[in-house]
Amino acid sequence: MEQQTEQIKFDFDTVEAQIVRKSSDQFMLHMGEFDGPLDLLLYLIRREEANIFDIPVAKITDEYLRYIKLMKSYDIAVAAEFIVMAATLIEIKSRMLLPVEPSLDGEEEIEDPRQELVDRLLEYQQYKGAAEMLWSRATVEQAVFPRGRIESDENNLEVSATIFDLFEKFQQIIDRHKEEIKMEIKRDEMTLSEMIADMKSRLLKNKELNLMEMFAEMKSRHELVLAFISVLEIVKVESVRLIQERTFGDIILRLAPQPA
Amino acid sequence: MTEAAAKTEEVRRSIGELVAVIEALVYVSDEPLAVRALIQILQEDKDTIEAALEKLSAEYDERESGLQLREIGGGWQIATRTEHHEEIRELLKAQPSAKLSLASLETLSVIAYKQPVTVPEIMDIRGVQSASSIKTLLDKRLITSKGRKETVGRPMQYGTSRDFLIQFGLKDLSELPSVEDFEDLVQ
Amino acid sequence: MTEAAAKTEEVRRSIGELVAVIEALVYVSDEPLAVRALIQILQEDKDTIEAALEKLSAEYDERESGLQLREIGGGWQIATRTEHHEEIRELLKAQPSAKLSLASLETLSVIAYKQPVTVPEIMDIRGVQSASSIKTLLDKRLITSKGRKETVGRPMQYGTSRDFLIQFGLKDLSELPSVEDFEDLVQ
Repeated sequence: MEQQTEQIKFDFDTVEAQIVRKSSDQFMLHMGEFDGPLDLLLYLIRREEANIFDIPVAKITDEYLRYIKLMKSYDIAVAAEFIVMAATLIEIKSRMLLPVEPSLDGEEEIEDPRQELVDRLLEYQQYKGAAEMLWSRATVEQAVFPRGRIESDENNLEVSATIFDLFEKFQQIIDRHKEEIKMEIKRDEMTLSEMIADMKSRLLKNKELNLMEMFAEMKSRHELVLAFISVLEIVKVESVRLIQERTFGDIILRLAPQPA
Repeated sequence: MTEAAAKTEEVRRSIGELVAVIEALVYVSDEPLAVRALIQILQEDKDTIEAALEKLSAEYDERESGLQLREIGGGWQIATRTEHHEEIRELLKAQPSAKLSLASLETLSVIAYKQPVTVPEIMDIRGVQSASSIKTLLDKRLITSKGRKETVGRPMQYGTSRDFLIQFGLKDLSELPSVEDFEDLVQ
Repeated sequence: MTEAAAKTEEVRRSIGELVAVIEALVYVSDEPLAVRALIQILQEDKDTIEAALEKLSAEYDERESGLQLREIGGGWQIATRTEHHEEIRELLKAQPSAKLSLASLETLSVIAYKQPVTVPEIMDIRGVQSASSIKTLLDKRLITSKGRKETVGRPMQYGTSRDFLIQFGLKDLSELPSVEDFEDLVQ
């Protein structure tokens, strides 16, 4: 996941801005770690040392728009959410300029045009804080390790995938083959025993089989179904293990180590 | 305990024996072992089992073992202590696993505190599209679906999983600090 | 070793610390851990490591732990003691109950999405005999019979049970994830 980074300093006050070169023609702008318009707003408010309950809307709006312009000047697609927030800010700014109409009975409290935004910022800020807490907990947990494999783990052929995983997996394979099936021509089809024999010999040779890759090789729906059945058959009778390192990850069929 | 008292007991396990067999069972289990499972296998009552677990855990601490017995994700587990992570990584040739991005962590914190919560609700709080974070969190099994919300379109609701508790070192959700505590941290 | 020689060394681990880190390393290792590997990681000499292993092993014995540290196949490993094998067998028998084999999971998904469905119909979809999976699923009470189908031979129909809903955290069957739920996330 090594990203080639090219740091380019911006004259945007103290924002740590950098351009990350993802590939030769794909650039991404990182400015601080702004995760969205609320995040950027919080940053600007803090930089202005403004009180969140009394946001200087005019100033913050200008700064916010300056940031968007900067992104655009570098031909960086500005996410829709940033634009929506810009519109909101401009609207609040203009409402702040309107003279406050005196209320007739003096009872009704006139809501500050900033109130809704402030509430959102405050709520968002809490979750941002909670995210930092989770980050530090995860850091500590990463230094704690569970026990290594022991024998009793090995004789357990069962997998703890959910139906969702399997459904999804099979769906993927079928989807991938839809196109090929359209062009399918009649040809000598393999039998189940041929398929099992073929798979076994490949398994013996390579010690393991990536099922996703193998399914992808299948030329027809018929072969695909045969391959799927063969896997289930092999799992049932041979000492092999099905390994899936992550949910939705590839499933690997691996020869179990022979008892000495 | 007098000899007579000891004799009235059936071939019950002594507390020492109980601690030993619990240690063996927690060790063998490949997931945090629930007290419920221990009660069922050992046919002892909950208080006795819990007392034995506390005793065992204290023993690990007292002798400054390289291991610890801890409660996590609704069960008990033996795990290494943080102090030795460098040596362990060297042995396992393991890199620290990729951290979640800040965006995913934010999404996760919203889900953890607001569960069950739908995708649009998460988007409202974060102010950004969170679909790809949610996909990442599902892939890592940190979140799981929690039924549908009885509203227009019956959207899927999400909540945290047992793996979430385990990966973040939590006994249960009540161990999460209150979200209000974070109010002024970021200011 | 002379005092002078000892002093030239950097801040070395105490014997207690060494025992602790060795315990952690043996614990996380998938295979019996060779002394050679310990020497390499800990940068201690063979005698020191072996003395620490002996000490750790003696400690396990002395406190009558449910576990033991033993030398096997050219390496050291932590293992349970034979005394507790009966309880352990029971745990291992009970534990995988939440887990299903790949074949059973597949059968279960067919039943969940196609219910009520007969054995021949499941076989048609899966292309493989499913009798043993169906038995497993019945044993685990994840599925239940839903009467007979009024067709030749009046085959038994199956559907998912209440336990299925509970185990997969669903209120009712309409909460089963559909392809559409996923599409939103992948985009």
